[in-house]
Amino acid sequence: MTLSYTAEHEELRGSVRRLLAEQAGSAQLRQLIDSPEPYDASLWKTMAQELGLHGMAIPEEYSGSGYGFLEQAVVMEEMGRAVHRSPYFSTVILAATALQLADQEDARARWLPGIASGETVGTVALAEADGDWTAPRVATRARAGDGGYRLHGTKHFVTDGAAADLIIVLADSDDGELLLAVDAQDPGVTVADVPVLDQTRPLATITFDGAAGTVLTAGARTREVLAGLLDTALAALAAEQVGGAGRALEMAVEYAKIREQFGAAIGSFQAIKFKAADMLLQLEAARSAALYAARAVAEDAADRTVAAAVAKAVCSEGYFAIAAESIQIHGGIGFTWEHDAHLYFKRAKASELLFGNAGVHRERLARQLGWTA
Amino acid sequence: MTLSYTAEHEELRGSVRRLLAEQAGSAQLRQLIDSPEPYDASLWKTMAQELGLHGMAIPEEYSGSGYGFLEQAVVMEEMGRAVHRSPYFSTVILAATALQLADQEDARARWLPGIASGETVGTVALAEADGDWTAPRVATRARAGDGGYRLHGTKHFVTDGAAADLIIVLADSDDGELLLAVDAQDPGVTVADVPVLDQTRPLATITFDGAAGTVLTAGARTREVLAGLLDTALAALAAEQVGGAGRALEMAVEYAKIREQFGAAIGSFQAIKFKAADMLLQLEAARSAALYAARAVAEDAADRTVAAAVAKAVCSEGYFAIAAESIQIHGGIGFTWEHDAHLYFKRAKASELLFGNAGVHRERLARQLGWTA
Amino acid sequence: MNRAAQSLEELRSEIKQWIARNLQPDLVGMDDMDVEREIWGNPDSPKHEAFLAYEKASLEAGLVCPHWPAEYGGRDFGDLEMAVLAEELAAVGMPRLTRGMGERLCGPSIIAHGTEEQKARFLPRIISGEDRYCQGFSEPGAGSDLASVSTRGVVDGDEIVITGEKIWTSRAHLANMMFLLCRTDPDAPKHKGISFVIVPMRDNGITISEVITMAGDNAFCQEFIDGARAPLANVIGGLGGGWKAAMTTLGSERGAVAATQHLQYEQELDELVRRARELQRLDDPQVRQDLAWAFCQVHVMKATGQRVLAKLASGGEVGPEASLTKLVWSEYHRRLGEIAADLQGAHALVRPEGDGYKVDRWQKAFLASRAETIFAGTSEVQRRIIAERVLGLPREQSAGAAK
Amino acid sequence: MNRAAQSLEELRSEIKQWIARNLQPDLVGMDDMDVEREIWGNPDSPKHEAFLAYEKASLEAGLVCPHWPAEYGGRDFGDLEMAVLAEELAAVGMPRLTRGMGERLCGPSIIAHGTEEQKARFLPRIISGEDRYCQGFSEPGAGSDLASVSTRGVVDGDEIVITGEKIWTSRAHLANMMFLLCRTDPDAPKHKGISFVIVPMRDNGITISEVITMAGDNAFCQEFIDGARAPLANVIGGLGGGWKAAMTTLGSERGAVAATQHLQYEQELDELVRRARELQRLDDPQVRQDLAWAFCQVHVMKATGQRVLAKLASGGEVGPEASLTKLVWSEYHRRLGEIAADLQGAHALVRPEGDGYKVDRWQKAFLASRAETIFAGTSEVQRRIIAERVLGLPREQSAGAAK
Repeated sequence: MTLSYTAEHEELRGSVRRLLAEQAGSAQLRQLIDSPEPYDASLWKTMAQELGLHGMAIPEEYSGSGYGFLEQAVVMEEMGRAVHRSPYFSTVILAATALQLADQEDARARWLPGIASGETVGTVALAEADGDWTAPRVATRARAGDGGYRLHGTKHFVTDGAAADLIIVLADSDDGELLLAVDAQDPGVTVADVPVLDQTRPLATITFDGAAGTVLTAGARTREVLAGLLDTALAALAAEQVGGAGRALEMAVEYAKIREQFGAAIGSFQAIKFKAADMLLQLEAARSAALYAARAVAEDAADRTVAAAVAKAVCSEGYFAIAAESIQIHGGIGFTWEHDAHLYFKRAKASELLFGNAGVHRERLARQLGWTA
Repeated sequence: MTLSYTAEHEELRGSVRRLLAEQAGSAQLRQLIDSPEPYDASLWKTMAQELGLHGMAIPEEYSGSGYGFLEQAVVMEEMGRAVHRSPYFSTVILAATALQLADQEDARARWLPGIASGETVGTVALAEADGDWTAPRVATRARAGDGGYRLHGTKHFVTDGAAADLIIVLADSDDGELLLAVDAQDPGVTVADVPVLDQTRPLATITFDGAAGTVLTAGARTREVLAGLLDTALAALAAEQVGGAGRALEMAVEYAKIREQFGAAIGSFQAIKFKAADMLLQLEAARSAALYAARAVAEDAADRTVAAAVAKAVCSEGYFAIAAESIQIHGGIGFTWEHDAHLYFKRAKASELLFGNAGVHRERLARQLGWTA
Repeated sequence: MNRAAQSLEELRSEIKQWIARNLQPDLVGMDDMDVEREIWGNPDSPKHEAFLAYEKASLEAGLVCPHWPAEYGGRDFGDLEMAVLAEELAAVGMPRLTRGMGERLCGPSIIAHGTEEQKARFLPRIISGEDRYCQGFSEPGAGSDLASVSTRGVVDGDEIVITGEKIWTSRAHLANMMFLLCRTDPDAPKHKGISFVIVPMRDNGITISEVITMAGDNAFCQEFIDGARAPLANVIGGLGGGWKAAMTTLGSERGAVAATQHLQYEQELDELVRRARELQRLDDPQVRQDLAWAFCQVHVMKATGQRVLAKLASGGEVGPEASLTKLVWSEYHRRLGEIAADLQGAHALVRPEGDGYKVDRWQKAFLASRAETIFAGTSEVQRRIIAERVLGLPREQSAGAAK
Repeated sequence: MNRAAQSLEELRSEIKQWIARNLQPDLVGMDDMDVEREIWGNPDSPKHEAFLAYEKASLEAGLVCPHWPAEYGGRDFGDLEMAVLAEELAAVGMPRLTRGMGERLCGPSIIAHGTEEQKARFLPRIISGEDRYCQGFSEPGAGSDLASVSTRGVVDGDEIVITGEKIWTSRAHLANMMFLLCRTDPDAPKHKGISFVIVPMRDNGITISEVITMAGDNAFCQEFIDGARAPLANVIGGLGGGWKAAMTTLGSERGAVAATQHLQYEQELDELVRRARELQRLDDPQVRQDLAWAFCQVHVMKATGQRVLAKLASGGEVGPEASLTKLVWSEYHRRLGEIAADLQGAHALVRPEGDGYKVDRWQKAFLASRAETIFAGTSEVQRRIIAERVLGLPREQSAGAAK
């Protein structure tokens, strides 16, 4: 069995990289961070409509192009490389996947075309005050009433919550756990953007006070869909982490080649070399794990849950270690606000913690593999 | 508050180091390992009688010299430095401490003078098949009968078990947990020496089939005495680990100064330097932790349990890391049987696992410090 | 009262009483550095009143720069006395009133290498607070390599004229004086042509721009120095004698730091355990392991500090082992920052409300600790010093690496 | 049947059938290396019968050195075909019959640098097992620095006469041939004066002494070579051309290793999980974390292997990245040995009963893995190669380090 991206994937990568380099470079990213806008709406449209990035994994009947997850992994990797700030992960990975995994034709028809065209921003609200995405204790309630369910409760750490038009919510009800689609415009929805460590990925706290929810899944299907969604989210984050780690290493190596100290390029010092070699080892491990997981998710392979958990564990630790060492190699300049190293460092820690860190996923693996006493 | 050994301690250290260098060097140690003898009986006598090492912490009324634990820590450190093989730890640290902490005047009078003079070898048998010294699940039973208790069961991983004249055994009974003194000559005692990873510290499996035991502690006192004994054992092992770690680092540094590769002493390479610097950092941390614990035990300080647990955790990890890196710095020669590096490496791992490794003691600390949810 | 005349126990009792009389509730819980950074010279601080009162009391008791010689306004405190003072203050959570880099770095160099005239002129003004110093050692492009300083100093009559750039200058925007290294003899060997000069910061051709760090604060500045002037009498250690004076500066934070640094980490760890309890994370075995690991490290720092004090008490000196101390605490704190972030999980991602990039104490520890392994000699430089000067491994062969 | 003529699926099916016919229960569960080490050439082994039968079947099917050219007795297998073979064997737990260093190291150098006459003379005897090779590269005092080889080779008529010492020679006591490096031109620059020579081991002035390792085994030997003779026709790559030939040797274990090495680690980890379950250690959170970490590492090796195969399948070559592979598996295995020891706690301290220093598989992993990070290029050398040749960082400045 062999494992690689195809030439077509590499072509896609090239287009995304060029676009982001042009329109979402460091200067633009910093401007965006300082602005009240959650994302660059014009770039978002270009990505959706000219490159067709949003509809890639959406079936053609919903105005998508019917490719699969491998293509999305390429995009996520490039977005990671650029520490890109946009609700792509929330919308295209989380919300669109949840809609596709759930069985509600109406909901798909209502939301997927807008996601594909870039008109609709979506997100999924899983975690609550305890900040657990992988096995959330759900206090948010959906109460059945006239014309459907009404939601009450608060969701925390919702990625791109403030930008979302569509919020898919995990809630408990008398009928068990449900996934529900909620229109962000509903007067029963209050979204509060929160200040974040990693300013390249906004988070929000969303309070529901009687907002109407359309049921997407109920009963045992809810946990099944959540499991599938989690695999996809983890594999996507892993790809993103590989992209960021790759760039962080590149920056460190470039710097080590030109920066001189004690009369020689610091890259000629053993300590820097060994550090860089270890960083490459971690990057290549992350790359292998992420690619394997992407294929497993794309093919809905039997080992997709294991592969996704491994990928998130390996890529989380790898990215953080690489981003941290990259700062160390850069020395003083590396911890200034002005230098980009901290953007990678903060993204690395934030994406490590998002959807569970390595320890969380190793424990999930142990359970998945039946390691009980 | 200041922390150091005194000039008298350093004098003692010098005597022990000289004696061991003369009579328990690498060649003698290897000879001993290949011989059926558990230890060098003549050296043992010299240590006990000429240097008075065995009776240092034993009160004068039992023919000891009434010093305290700091002196024993100095001796343990030097024995660790020489990866010395003798039942000093089992006899003088474990058995003599147990006798002194327990309240049986008869037992003290019976055994302590022999320990002080070097005539009696003792050990303490705590762990059973699960290999837990710190909180052993006790299946060995003491049954009350005519003239006292009779023991039934098997103790595992007993240090110097085959050499011992006196075995102090932790057993369960209808009256709760007891510590009992058993004469190794009792026909109800069967001692089986087991082959060991670290050939410098023999272990035995001891089976009791109706052997007579003299009660040393009963009731709540048993766990109290065990707790005190554990602190002492941990602090002693920590001192021993510092001695071994110090020598392993010395060997590596000496080698790095003379060994040439690529036209220069390998000690001039950054990678070796940084390794050596990190080893020194670990050694100094171990030294501080061990000395602090030794003082805490010597003075029966309020924080002795915490200090002993910290010392065992820090010194276990430090010694193993240093011994392992020492092999790496030595390169090919470092993993030959003929070179001494592996003696330190095996002792490091064995003493790390003996009486619980760092993880075990960190968990004990967390409980000790009241860290509960 | 000087050192010889007072036993440690008497001193402890004096200090206890003094603290009881002068405790400022507003300052309790702050550390020395925070006070120096945030309140000293900042009348807008709500705690400024408390600061002024505490400053006055400290000056009166001789407890500002107490480790300096009595003849220049100190109290001749040794490391043991400093440790007593630190312990008693820590017991009630009060900071010590410090004079920042003037006290810790420049003063000791003046004391060691200055003329009597220089000592009399500069030292009392540091104690009084009239002069506030920043350190101009690092330069863009020189990093940890002090010997390659390229700021130029040209003698012009009885003045020295300085031109160049400095960076990583902590709190330069608050200082009125900078002690800096400049190259006064470009033809001399690297270490020989350097001078140590005290330069006024105001109206002297020095433009300060703040360097914002990744933690969002302005802990560091960068200075463009364009013909700044200082009297030749401000050169400490003589023209070309700057390297030696700078080494004193770098070496002057030793015993007392080693002996007392664990105190702030103990407090911090207690706080982190409380935070873990609040988040109900204390029953996670990994969290328990991580916190217990941190506990062990802090305990070791305490024990090491006591060993250092013992060495000093018996007349020993702390040499290049100081590099061990720096490495230990900076690497510990880096790891603690990570533990704090990991332990809090999702909660670590959310910053406090407020303008700019405001961070909580754990985010600050997580972010600022990255700088700690870099400034004042990177971890890499410390390791080399340890290997060469403590373990005696041979110096590197390569051209420039020979120091 | 050669490579071009057979699809991978056909090959897989052929091999499946062949294995079904030739499976030797005595060999199930052993890995290639164990068979080579313990049974080949050891008629005392209780498994020797099974070995002979399997050897015969393997020779008949062309499955000994199948990656060699068909004209010299191989089957032209590429890495993909080798991976198929390895996967099918692993599926039933059978080892592949290998010819050790002759197959893995010397043969590829002969194929790349030998004359037609040399290929015809040496290669079939490796396949048949008549010649068993050991590698004479390392020397006492040279370590990982091959270019500083000091064993001398002096041309004497149509022979070359060799004198010197070799060390870290795996299984030299079982070999009848050694391929070695010697310096044939002491005046040439370091890399230029070296020759690669095939030398008979028996009755040829070579004294072998076994080096007992810390694991108590004789995995390595040391040789004193005193005027050993070989025909000049045994020099591979020409006099002075040894460096190039040696580089082929070192580079020749790539694709197939990368693609299949995870298989043995998967088995090993399964076994360790079983051991943990047996000791009731699987409910310890730290044990679960450690084992899951190991699982992740092995999974990554599998994925990396598939990436390497993809690269080879598309006509790419595996270059200095091979150093990554060596580093990854040797560091992984070192850590796994530690995990196995820690997980077993007290049980790790007790060896099996038996003569000498007998160890169980976990003790062996713990001890022998320390050697793995040293032989065949230390982890330090691998890191340098990665930094310089993969990442393009500048070579070190120091005199000898320029490689």
